[in-house]
Amino acid sequence: MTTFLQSVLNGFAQGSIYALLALGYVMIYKATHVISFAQPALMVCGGLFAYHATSVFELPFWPALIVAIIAGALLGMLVERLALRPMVGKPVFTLAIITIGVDIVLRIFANRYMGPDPRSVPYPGGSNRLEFWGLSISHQRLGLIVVTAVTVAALAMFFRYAKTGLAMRATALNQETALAQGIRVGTMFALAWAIAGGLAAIAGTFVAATGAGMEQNTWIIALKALPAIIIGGLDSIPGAVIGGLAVGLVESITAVYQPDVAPWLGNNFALVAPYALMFLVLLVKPYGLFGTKEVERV
Amino acid sequence: MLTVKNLEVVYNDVILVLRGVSLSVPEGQIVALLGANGAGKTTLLRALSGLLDIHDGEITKGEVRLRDQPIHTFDAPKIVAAGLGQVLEGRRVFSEFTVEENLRVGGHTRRGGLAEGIEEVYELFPVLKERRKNTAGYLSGGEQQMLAMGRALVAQPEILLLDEPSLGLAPRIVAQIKDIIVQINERGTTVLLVEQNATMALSIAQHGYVMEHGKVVMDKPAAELLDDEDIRDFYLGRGDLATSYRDIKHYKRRKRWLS
Amino acid sequence: RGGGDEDSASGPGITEEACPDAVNKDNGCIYLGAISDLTKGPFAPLAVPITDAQKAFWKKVNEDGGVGGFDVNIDKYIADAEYNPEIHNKKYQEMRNDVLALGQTLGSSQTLAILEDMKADDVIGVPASWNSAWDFEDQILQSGANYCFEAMNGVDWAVANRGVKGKVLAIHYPNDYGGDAAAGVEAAAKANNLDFKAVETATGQDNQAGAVAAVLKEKPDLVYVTTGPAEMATILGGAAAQGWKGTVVGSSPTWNPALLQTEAAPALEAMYFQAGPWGPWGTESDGHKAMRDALAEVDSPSDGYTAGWVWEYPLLAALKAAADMDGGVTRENVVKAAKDLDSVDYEGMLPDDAFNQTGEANDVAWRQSVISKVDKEAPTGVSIAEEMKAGPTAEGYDYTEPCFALN
Amino acid sequence: MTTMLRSAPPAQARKSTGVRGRPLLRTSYHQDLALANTPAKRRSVIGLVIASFVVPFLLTDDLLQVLTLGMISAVGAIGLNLVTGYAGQVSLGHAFFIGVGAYTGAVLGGDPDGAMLGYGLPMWIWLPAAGVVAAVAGLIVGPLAVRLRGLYLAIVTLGLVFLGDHVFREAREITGGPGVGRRGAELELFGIDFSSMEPISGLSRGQAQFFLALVFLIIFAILGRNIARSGVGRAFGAVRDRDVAAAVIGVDLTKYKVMAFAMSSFFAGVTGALYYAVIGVFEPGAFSLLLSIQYLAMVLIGGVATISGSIMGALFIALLPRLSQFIAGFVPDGLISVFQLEAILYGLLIMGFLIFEPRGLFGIWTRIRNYWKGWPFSY
Amino acid sequence: MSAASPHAPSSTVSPRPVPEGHVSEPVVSVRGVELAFSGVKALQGVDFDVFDNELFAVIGPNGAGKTSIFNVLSGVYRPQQGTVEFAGTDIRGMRPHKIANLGMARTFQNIELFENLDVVDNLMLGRHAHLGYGWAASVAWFGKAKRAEVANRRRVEEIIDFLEIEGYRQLPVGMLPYGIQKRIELGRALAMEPKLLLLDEPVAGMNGEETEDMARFILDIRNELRIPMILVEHDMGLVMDLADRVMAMDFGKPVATGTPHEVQSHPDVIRAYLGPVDDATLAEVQGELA
Ligand SMILES: Nc1ncnc2c1ncn2[C@@H]1O[C@H](COP(=O)(O)OP(=O)(O)OP(=O)(O)O)[C@@H](O)[C@H]1O
Ligand SMILES: Nc1ncnc2c1ncn2[C@@H]1O[C@H](COP(=O)(O)OP(=O)(O)OP(=O)(O)O)[C@@H](O)[C@H]1O
Ligand SMILES: CC(C)C[C@H](N)C(=O)O
Ligand SMILES: [Mg+2]
Ligand SMILES: [Mg+2]
Repeated sequence: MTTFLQSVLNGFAQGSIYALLALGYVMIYKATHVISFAQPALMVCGGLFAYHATSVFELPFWPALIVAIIAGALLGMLVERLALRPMVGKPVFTLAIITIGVDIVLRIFANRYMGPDPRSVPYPGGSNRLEFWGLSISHQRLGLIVVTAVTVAALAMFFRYAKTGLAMRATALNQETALAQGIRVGTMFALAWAIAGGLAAIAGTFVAATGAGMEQNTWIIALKALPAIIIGGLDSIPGAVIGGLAVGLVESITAVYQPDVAPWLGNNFALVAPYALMFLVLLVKPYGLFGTKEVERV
Repeated sequence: MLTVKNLEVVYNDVILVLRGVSLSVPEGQIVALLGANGAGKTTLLRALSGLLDIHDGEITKGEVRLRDQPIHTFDAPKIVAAGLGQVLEGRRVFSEFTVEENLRVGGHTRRGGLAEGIEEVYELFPVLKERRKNTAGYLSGGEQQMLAMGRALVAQPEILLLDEPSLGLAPRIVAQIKDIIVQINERGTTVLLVEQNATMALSIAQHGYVMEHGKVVMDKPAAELLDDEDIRDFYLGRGDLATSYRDIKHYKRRKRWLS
Repeated sequence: RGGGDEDSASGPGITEEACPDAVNKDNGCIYLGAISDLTKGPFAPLAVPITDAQKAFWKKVNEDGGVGGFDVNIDKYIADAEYNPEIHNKKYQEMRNDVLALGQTLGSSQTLAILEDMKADDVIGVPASWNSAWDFEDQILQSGANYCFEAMNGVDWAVANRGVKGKVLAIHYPNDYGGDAAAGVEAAAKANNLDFKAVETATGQDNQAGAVAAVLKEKPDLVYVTTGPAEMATILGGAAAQGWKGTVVGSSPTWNPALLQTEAAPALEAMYFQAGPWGPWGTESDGHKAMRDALAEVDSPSDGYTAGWVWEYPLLAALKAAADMDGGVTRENVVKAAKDLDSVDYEGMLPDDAFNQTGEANDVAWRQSVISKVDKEAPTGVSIAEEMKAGPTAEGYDYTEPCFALN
Repeated sequence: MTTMLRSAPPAQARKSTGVRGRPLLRTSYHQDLALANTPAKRRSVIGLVIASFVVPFLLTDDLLQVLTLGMISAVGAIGLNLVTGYAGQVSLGHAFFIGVGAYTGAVLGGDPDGAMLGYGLPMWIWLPAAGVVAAVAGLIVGPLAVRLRGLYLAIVTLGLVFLGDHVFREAREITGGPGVGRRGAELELFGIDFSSMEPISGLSRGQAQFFLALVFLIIFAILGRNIARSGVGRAFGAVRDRDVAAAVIGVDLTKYKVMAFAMSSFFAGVTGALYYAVIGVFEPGAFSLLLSIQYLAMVLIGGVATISGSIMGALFIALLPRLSQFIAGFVPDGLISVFQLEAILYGLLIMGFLIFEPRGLFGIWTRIRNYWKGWPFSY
Repeated sequence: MSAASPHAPSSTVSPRPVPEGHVSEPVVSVRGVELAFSGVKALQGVDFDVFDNELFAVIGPNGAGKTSIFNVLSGVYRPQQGTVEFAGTDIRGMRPHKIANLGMARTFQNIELFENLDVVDNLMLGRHAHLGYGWAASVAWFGKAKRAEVANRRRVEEIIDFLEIEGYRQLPVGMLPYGIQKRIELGRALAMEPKLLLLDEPVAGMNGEETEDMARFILDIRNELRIPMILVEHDMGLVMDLADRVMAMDFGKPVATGTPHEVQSHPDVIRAYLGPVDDATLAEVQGELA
């Protein structure tokens, strides 16, 4: 039982990272109907901003996190302005491929900065742990969970009460109609990318503060948020959070039990278990758990 | 007062669609714009409201002035903010939004009083109130048209461009829309009305323009247009002539004003 | 006919013309290829220093006059194969007509992927790996004990010095590198009456959840890790973070001093030991000193440099021997010369007889390793815990075929 | 419906002899439906074929191999264009189908004495079999496309890549496992060993493989065109543009979506088997998201829903690393390494292309053609 | 309200009375159809028959459920209750392409053409069910596929002539004027050689002249091709002039079915169109119409 609870706890913490990343995807999707494959690069850069802030500016963790969020948001806006804005109105799949180009280019600059060695952001209290009921969790992961909860709450408020939130969604549905309502489409795009960049930076900072830190291959983590957004529904904020946590949980529980329960699934099945979960969810709900159903009428 | 001078519009760098259109919409009036399918009416409206570039279109000549201020260089949001609202052709509601969300988006540029604005729209179109929580995409055609108009009204535009508001509406609703346009106008909104339903448009407009092939070919007070024989022939249909479609011969007629 | 340049005096990879930016303008040029892992593969932190050390090694050789009237160039044909056998093969195909030999072919499985072609082409290669398969291949010039013996020595040492009694877990890549070490661990476990279990794990930090879970579940006394550095730190850090305590011994490529800057540092200091083929960067020997001089500008030392440097000695010996043969330096002569080498002058970095290609593997294969511990003060983060020696398991091992072959 | 023949004269009655001044006048439906239905198209096709036979004698083997692999990829790109460009079902799962084909080919045509499973069957068995097995895999995932649309479908097919990757990693006897890999099928047809280093009747290995790939590309390009210009291709287009309307006029959505996936996967399977037979060694990591994306880039860069665009796109992507290498050669060292520069250029070129020419290479080609068509009357 | 004038009987087709005890079998027969969408009752208790060579019109205010009837007939929606019989088969819940293959064709209220395909391809798609070759023949092309393509292309040319759209053959339909697109949609439906044709607002958004053209095509289809039709239209002049029988609907329910004249003066219909009126106004309007 302790093993199970511990794995749930671990999954929850890891799932928070996925949830933050998933929220970033959802933000961009909500405003542009594009899946941004540049999210991994934004995460890596965010982590490196925090690294730079702690190691060069010698800031403590929390101020460094703020710096990273701001820098990440600016970077997101920059990317939108340079690479995506010229493409307004073009097919979304072309845009998706462009974001892949952005990802490649950004990550190379990041890699250049990193070099082959891992980079790590020190978290206050380092490896201190909180122990209860035979379970244990590091302070760093606890901080992650709290930060995620706060961020999610803030975003949900934004979309519920701010008219900008609605304007953003309207932009995604139909740019021309949105323009005709006086919505500044470009601003909406920039805003979405800024938020996504900031979210990715939070995720990146916490990734860099964990284990072996940030290195050239760490970006792959960001792809795990893809099944998360499908599970939750591409355009749903609660969906992204629940999807992200679900992916984290499935991954950690599968890692513990699958080798004994279903060894025939092979080594490391935990890595693809989120995709299996995604297939299951879609069998029942083609738009994910909370996704908006596309209206089709003739 | 909205004036258009000598406007030329080109799509995709090559397709010349407007060839020097001039017209003016005096303040407080309803002006009707008629023309066959493909004459360029929608294009003209896009040029007015800054929606050309999204269609790869471009103003290559001429100018548009609102209250003597040139606005053809503005982008769409700025034009809306300047008080020019447009109801797009073909309804274009946000299908995935509820009725109410659509109206809220319509009020994007409105400063304060969003709730009242929406309430006013509900008074004009009671059906929308009944359906306020429904997904807009599942409304009937007519309901969607009402929603599109309502959405534009929430922003309280000074000048409202209406692109074929009667399209696909039942006669009763057309009459209702007609009344609403008059009502809006009486409250001080200037209206430029693009219509195929010429009877309806000319019956409420003070002035009318007829476009063909990207040019204004006729420009007369509405009453005169209503009496014009050619206009009756081509835009009003057989109307009161009381002959059956069965008796109309299959021959191609020519528009006299084009020769 | 398609193909590479054929202007060479005596075959592919060797020209009368001087090398680009030659030290000795009058010498001809021998071109060595290097297929490494320079950007995003798991061993890039090691492979970049390895490659730099090898450039420095040959630069020094050239400064000492070159080999038989030729300078040696390892700069022109450098390829990044990302530790991927497919790309490795592709890169080899691209340079196969242009090089005399491979000054570096990084990775066990990667090298196996091109071995047949190398044989067909009479190209010898310096492996950047220590694999028991190389003891049975004449064209691969290996230095130091292979992963298999290294693992036996590591386990023997842990049993003797860390009180390991119950269970040993071998966590390894599912390739020839991981397989070789795991075979050694298994042999040593048997000899020491330990429970043995192997767990395969993929490359990438994000892929280690399964390995961590396995450690927590099996609760072994000893974990022997044969992965890349990042994976090792992730596993150790992750298991320690959830309360596991024990000993970790890693194969030599699992160490990267930069890990001491990460969150995993305290756990590493407490539990990690590295098995290795020779003394680290700071060791006192002529060879080590020559290397440190040649790489004086390096600001963060790494034992990648040490390995890269040591590995080139046998190739230098083979080239020198070929230069003295009829027909001089050609691919065929280099192959022949290498086959007959029974010792190599390592300038004290390894004993001369650590290299011997002339006898049966069981008789001549080198079985001695060193064990290092984490040491924040040492230049490369580790210092020797036990000097070069072969443990009882390795001593007694009947070595008639490679410890491990994938099939 | 016969009463409708009010004014339609039989097509043959319009036969005209004055072709000379009116090159675009077509006098029968047959002509209209022909592959190269304008003289300009005919001329350029002939020109291209001649060029393809001259090129191998001008280039070195390593460059030829790049082109060879590009032509083989083109077969896969045509396949992806069928499902994504023509039928509008965006698939990020192409890498999976390519992988299925590659392993089918490698197992059936692989060395029976090698470390991995291999049956040493001849090419005329393993190549079609690779296509068929991949097509069957396509048949299985096709039904997903019926339920899902747009990005949901795209990500689900992406999931296929990840699950496939897992299976490929774990099926060691077949694939060698990650970081190890295996050899591809033996490239031997009509007793000619296309992978031997020895010259084959005067042709180097590079030249021989080039011609082999060229022949396959021509065959599959024609098959692709046939699908596109027939009722099947039209039905794909209908499903893409308006699926409800398509169903209402009698197009079975399920059938055509599944068919699109199956056909596309057949092309992918053939590509996989052939590509890795030429490459030699391959490992499971090859069939990752990146590969799918490369194919999608080929389709987008080449031009959606065009066969010739797919070919141009594939060649462009195949040449891109070389092009980047070449450009990187002019950039001074230091700021970033050559490898990093190459990768950046790769990303930038893809982006640049899509930003400045969203209609793809095919669009550029059309523009050039239109320019010459109008010459000397256009500016 | 637009002109809804009575008309003189046509010279070509004799007007049909409401068939009682019926002359021939109905082409389509709808009984007790109920359709609801999460609360909204789109159709309730809809009954009607359409007979051979009949032009049956459905009118009603916006949202009355006219398009929903079409969607039920063509299989886009599955009604919760009732039966729909077409060509002697119960088609309720059958998938759209199966129904299409039984011979039902329709046009759409908002044009639903394949906008990236050219006019010929759009019309050829109407012939999809008549092609008669499968994927294998299509891959091979030469032989069966080619012959079928040529033969069907010939039929499509007949339709192009019929609808007078020769000039647009090779253009992608997305670029064409609205009126032409409407015509092409009609052509696509005709290409199916249907046993029943459903027209959803064919003259919406057209001016008088274009409406006349469309009316002429509808009459030609009726007189020359003799295809039974169901017409949904808000243009009362057109409906009252062309239809043999009219069904008026309101709130998903049929309120009156009969000859145009009968339906026109039905109190419920007038209410549906004018909104609640008192009896005096009603009588007045009826008088006006009579
Ligand atoms: N984005 C575009 N690109 C190219 N041509 C266009 C574009 N939009 C419209 N056109 C062309 O411009 C001409 C005028 O179109 P427009 O939509 O302005 O006509 P309209 O008078 O509004 O017709 P309707 O009554 O059908 O709405 C038409 O021939 C049309 O094909
Ligand atoms: N898919 C759907 N989901 C939810 N409600 C729907 C759906 N389709 C139609 N409705 C509802 O059913 C009712 C009837 O719609 P329908 O489109 O049949 O009306 P109509 O008579 O064709 O109107 P119009 O003349 O405006 O086209 C409307 O209230 C509409 O909102
Ligand atoms: C030195 C290391 C990069 C070699 C690698 N671990 C291998 O043998 O596969
Ligand atoms: Mg218009
Ligand atoms: Mg309708």
